[in-house]
Amino acid sequence: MTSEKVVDFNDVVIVYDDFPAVAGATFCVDAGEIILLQGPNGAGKTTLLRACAGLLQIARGSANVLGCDLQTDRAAVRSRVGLLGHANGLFQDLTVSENMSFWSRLVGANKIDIDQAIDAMGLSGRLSETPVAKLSAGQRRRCALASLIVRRAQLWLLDEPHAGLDAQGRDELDRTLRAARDSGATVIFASHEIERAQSLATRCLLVTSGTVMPV
Amino acid sequence: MTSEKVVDFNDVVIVYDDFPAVAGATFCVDAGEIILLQGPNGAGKTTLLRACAGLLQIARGSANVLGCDLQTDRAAVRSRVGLLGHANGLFQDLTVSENMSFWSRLVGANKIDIDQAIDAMGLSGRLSETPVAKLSAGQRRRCALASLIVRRAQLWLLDEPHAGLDAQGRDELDRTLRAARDSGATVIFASHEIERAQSLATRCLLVTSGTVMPV
Amino acid sequence: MSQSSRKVSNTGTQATRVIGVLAIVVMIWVVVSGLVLTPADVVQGESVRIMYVHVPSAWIAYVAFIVTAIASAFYIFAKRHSLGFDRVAGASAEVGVMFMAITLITGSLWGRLTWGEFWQWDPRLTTTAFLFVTYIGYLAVRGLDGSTQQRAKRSAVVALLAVLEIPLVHFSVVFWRSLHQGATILDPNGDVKMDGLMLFTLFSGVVGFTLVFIWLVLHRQRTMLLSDLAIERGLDNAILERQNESARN
Amino acid sequence: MKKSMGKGRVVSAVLIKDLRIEARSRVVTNQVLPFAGLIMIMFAFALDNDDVLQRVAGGLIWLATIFSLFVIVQRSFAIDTVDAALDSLRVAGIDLSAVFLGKAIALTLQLMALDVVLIASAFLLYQVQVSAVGLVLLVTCVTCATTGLGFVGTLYGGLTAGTNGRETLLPLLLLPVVAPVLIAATRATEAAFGSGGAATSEGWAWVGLLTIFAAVFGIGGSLAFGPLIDE
Amino acid sequence: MKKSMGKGRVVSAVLIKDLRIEARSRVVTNQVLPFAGLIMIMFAFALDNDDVLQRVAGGLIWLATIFSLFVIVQRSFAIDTVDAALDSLRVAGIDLSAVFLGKAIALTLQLMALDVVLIASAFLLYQVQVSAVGLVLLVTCVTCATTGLGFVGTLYGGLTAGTNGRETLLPLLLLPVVAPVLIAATRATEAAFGSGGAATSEGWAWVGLLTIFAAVFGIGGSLAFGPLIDE
Ligand code: HEM
Ligand SMILES: Nc1ncnc2c1ncn2[C@@H]1O[C@H](COP(=O)(O)OP(=O)(O)OP(=O)(O)O)[C@@H](O)[C@H]1O
Ligand SMILES: Nc1ncnc2c1ncn2[C@@H]1O[C@H](COP(=O)(O)OP(=O)(O)OP(=O)(O)O)[C@@H](O)[C@H]1O
Ligand SMILES: [Mg+2]
Ligand SMILES: [Mg+2]
Repeated sequence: MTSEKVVDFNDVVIVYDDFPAVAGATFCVDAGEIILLQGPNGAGKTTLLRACAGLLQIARGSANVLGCDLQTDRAAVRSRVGLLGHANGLFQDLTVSENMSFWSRLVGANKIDIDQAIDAMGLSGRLSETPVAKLSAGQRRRCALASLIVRRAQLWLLDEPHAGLDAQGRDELDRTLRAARDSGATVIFASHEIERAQSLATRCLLVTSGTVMPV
Repeated sequence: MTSEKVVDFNDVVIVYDDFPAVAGATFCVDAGEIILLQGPNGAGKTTLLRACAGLLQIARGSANVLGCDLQTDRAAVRSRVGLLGHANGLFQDLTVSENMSFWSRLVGANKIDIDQAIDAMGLSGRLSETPVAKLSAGQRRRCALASLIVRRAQLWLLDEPHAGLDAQGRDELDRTLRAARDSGATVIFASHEIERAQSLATRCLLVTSGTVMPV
Repeated sequence: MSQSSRKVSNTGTQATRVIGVLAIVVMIWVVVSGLVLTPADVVQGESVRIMYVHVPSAWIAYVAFIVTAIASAFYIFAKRHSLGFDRVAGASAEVGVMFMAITLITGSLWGRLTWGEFWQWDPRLTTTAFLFVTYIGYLAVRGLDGSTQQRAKRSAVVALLAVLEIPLVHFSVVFWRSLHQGATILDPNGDVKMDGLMLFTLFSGVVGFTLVFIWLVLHRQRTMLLSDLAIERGLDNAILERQNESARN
Repeated sequence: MKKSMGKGRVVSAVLIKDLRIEARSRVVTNQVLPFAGLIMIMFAFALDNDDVLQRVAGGLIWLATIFSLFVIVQRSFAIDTVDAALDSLRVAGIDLSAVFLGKAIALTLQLMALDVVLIASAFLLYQVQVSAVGLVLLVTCVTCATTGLGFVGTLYGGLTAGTNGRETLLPLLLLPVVAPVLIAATRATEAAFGSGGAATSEGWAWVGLLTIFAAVFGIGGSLAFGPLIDE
Repeated sequence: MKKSMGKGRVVSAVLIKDLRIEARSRVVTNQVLPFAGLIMIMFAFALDNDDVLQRVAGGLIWLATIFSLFVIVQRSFAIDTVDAALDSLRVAGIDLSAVFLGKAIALTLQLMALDVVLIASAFLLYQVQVSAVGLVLLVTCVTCATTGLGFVGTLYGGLTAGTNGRETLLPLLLLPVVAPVLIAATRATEAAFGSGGAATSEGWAWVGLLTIFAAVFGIGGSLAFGPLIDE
């Protein structure tokens, strides 16, 4: 029914107040790709990722994600993507396992998946009973990743997922993203760690001053 | 009068609530070094850096920074170090230049230094009149770095300074840290981007589970 | 953005000019009749003449807020969320707030003459003040940043909830024992207790204010359209600027 | 069937989350409650005259409740916005009207707990009296009024949550809307206390108004909340 | 010499920063003020009785002020803690008593602006009267009381800033300390208004108490603030 394209942006403009953070972006992503968005600070990577997640209004152009038009049907997109932004989206007063069970209740994940995700991110044991506010920065990021994993989204959107993770965490993250791809999901992520990111990605897009072009 | 050592930690223990985040750390840093703290998430890097800045209480052991004893005289240390933590320490409702002039007023930096720092971090023009809340994540980090630069501290403490910066920003950061070292300052920073960090550092220390050892 | 090609130089049309002229004529009649022809009241004396402004402005404020609600409903429930409805809603609310302010001002002047106080903690007065504040809040919501569609959606929700306060104001004299005049004209029992010419003047006032209301709303929604177009054009330039920036890199 | 179960699960997850965070952080207990108590005590001092006190008791209780409403609503959405959890909720693809209900119930329960304390202190400090019939009226009034406040607070809280500067609109929007609740609940409470010779039967008319209010904002909120925080 | 110039500069930098952020975010103007206004209006409505209103006017003004104090203090330190700017201040090696003074002055100015509005609304809504002598008393009372509140608010705000969960302690700590201010300022204001037949001269005794309070917390705060947020 829908096109094969997972993301199809055509001359898209996204505006904050009166500043066009994305000024005519055109690109497509096919199913099963792992796309890296690279580009300087303030280029518009975060804005693009949030737009793909259905969180931002498209001012001009046409944008289609997972077969849904972002102009008219952002709600439908949102239920099928998973987003890890710059912020973690965790509740500081709840423990890791409470956060996990909150998010997984909402998306209907089961106990085994949750434990597996907590385990994969190295947060089992003492850490899982620690309030998020008392974790180190990297541990918090791991918790956010764990709650993304249990979503089993069709489209994964990650904003600088490697930042803050240690070497072992990065390896685990790469493994997770590859596994997600293998099970049919599509991944788009932004990163400034070009080497590592390029070896993970199947294709790179360069974002500069609100426009997108292939590298 | 004081020892040549800029930092001299001897079997230092630092406790949160009842958890010893640093459990017997012993290491020294000489003047003019650029030290990399590497190690897994939750190892205690942030805790060590904040301790060096005089922000944390030392539970056991003896710690000496810039000739001041951390057990008795943390206030004296604080006036001579510059710290960039995981958070940026900026006021979200103020613009970049207002933030800069606030911090530089406190430390007595002059207008030229400020403009130079803003320029070096690529925040001049439109961006310098933008409220920090409306910047991208990397631009905010750049602003935090700029306000660290004008401090001209004797000891620079940076917690994952590369995270969030683009390639050009990283180069500029490395240049800045080397220049600081050349002008007599000492630098300690934590990072998970081992390759880049190792090429910058003059010596690496491995932090694991609250202890420190040379790499 | 089909409108952007249309040449727009002013906000008047043939229709607005006719309405404008009619409004002037009717209002002149109201002034003459209200100040000269109608008799003074037995109880209230000359001050009763304030009524010819006070009551119509209150009713037209109601009308304006109801128009806002209806336009908002059209915006929300129509398939194509048309910004035209949103502009009418906003324009009507602005004019309504103005009329409500006139009601409050004339009411308190009148109150000074009859009760000896500008303000009383009376249910009708208090609920009117709340209604006024509610629509100030509505206008503030319209002023929030965000895209025009976001603005429209947010404000439509507020408008649909806010209109529910009107019955509260209208029936407040029934709910609570009030100092304020009970329903004299819109009396549920239907017996109007008023002199014929006074009544005619009052209704002329209503007609005149209605015409003024329509005239203002038509113009206001046109200026809103124009400012939306100006913003679009500013955006065009900003997009070009940003694209050039990217080409330079 | 499946769908409605899903909704119930979301409502309870959100409700439990909000209450658990309150249990941990104790913002309402330690900040709002003492202040509300202070209002009651101060008035007992300022007007130490039983007649006047009994006349103002109802008004004070509801005035204190409405202040607390502002603080609790702000807190309730601060929890979600501080680390962008609200964004995560929005992309979780869940029925946002369930989030609305969950948050509204949590808010209502907190307000109710507060009102119990306030009413108890009115008994202690102001020597108000209540008959059995009055008590039934009182309980119904508290239930309806706090439910209405819970709904309207959550709706407008959602409308103003998030973007910088929007929060400051909250009181402007809430004030005129909650004013009728203040009046109706005060009158019903006065009727329950029999202060100023008000009859209990009069109170029920006010409770009716409160019920209508709660229903309007319950339905309106369930419908509007999603689109509002969704943009 | 050098040292004291430096201190003045820090005080003014902190003061300007706090006021500028308020000017941008308008939290006090749009949130606290309507709230305080509501207290005044609601009471006028609830006790539609001029005698009682004039009797409670003084108390209401100061109750509203103290409530606003809590909100403004919390806001004042939230500005500094949200992105760990307080840590940066601590490592800036500046004289923290200057930070204390800067923040306290900003707080006092905001409270004063608020009180002007509250007193104006008391004139409008409650028909209170004030003589020329009364006005002098009133102005002095507002100045002393808000200064005292500014000092004590900043001191305890600093004590409870930062670490999670500590914020909730603020009202508990502040309530007993500000209670004397509430009473003294209320009595002085009543004397200024001549309500309940209080003589103006009586008011000056209470103002004396307020001055002592301000002095104690001004000095105590300057000395203790540094060590407190410094730990
Ligand atoms: C600030 C003070 C006042 C305010 C805010 C106010 C407000 C209003 C409002 C909102 C209405 C429309 C009522 C409705 O039809 O639902 C109204 C109608 C009216 N007002 Fe006032 N009013 C004020 C003072 C007065 C005074 C002092 C008088 C005369 C003594 C007065 C006489 C009337 C009359 C005769 C009507 C028409 C009532 C009817 O037939 O329904 N008003 N006023
Ligand atoms: N809330 C906002 N209001 C106004 N402008 C904004 C806002 N957020 C971002 N911007 C601007 O939009 C542009 C793009 O921002 P975005 O966050 O998408 O950049 P980015 O590519 O993610 O950068 P980074 O690598 O620093 O994360 C930037 O120039 C920024 O200044
Ligand atoms: N406020 C706190 N309360 C209790 N425990 C804490 C607190 N902050 C950190 N910890 C614990 O102390 C340990 C060290 O934390 P620290 O932040 O120093 O780690 P780190 O080396 O900086 O890690 P990362 O690479 O993730 O930033 C972690 O195990 C963490 O769980
Ligand atoms: Mg970004
Ligand atoms: Mg760390």
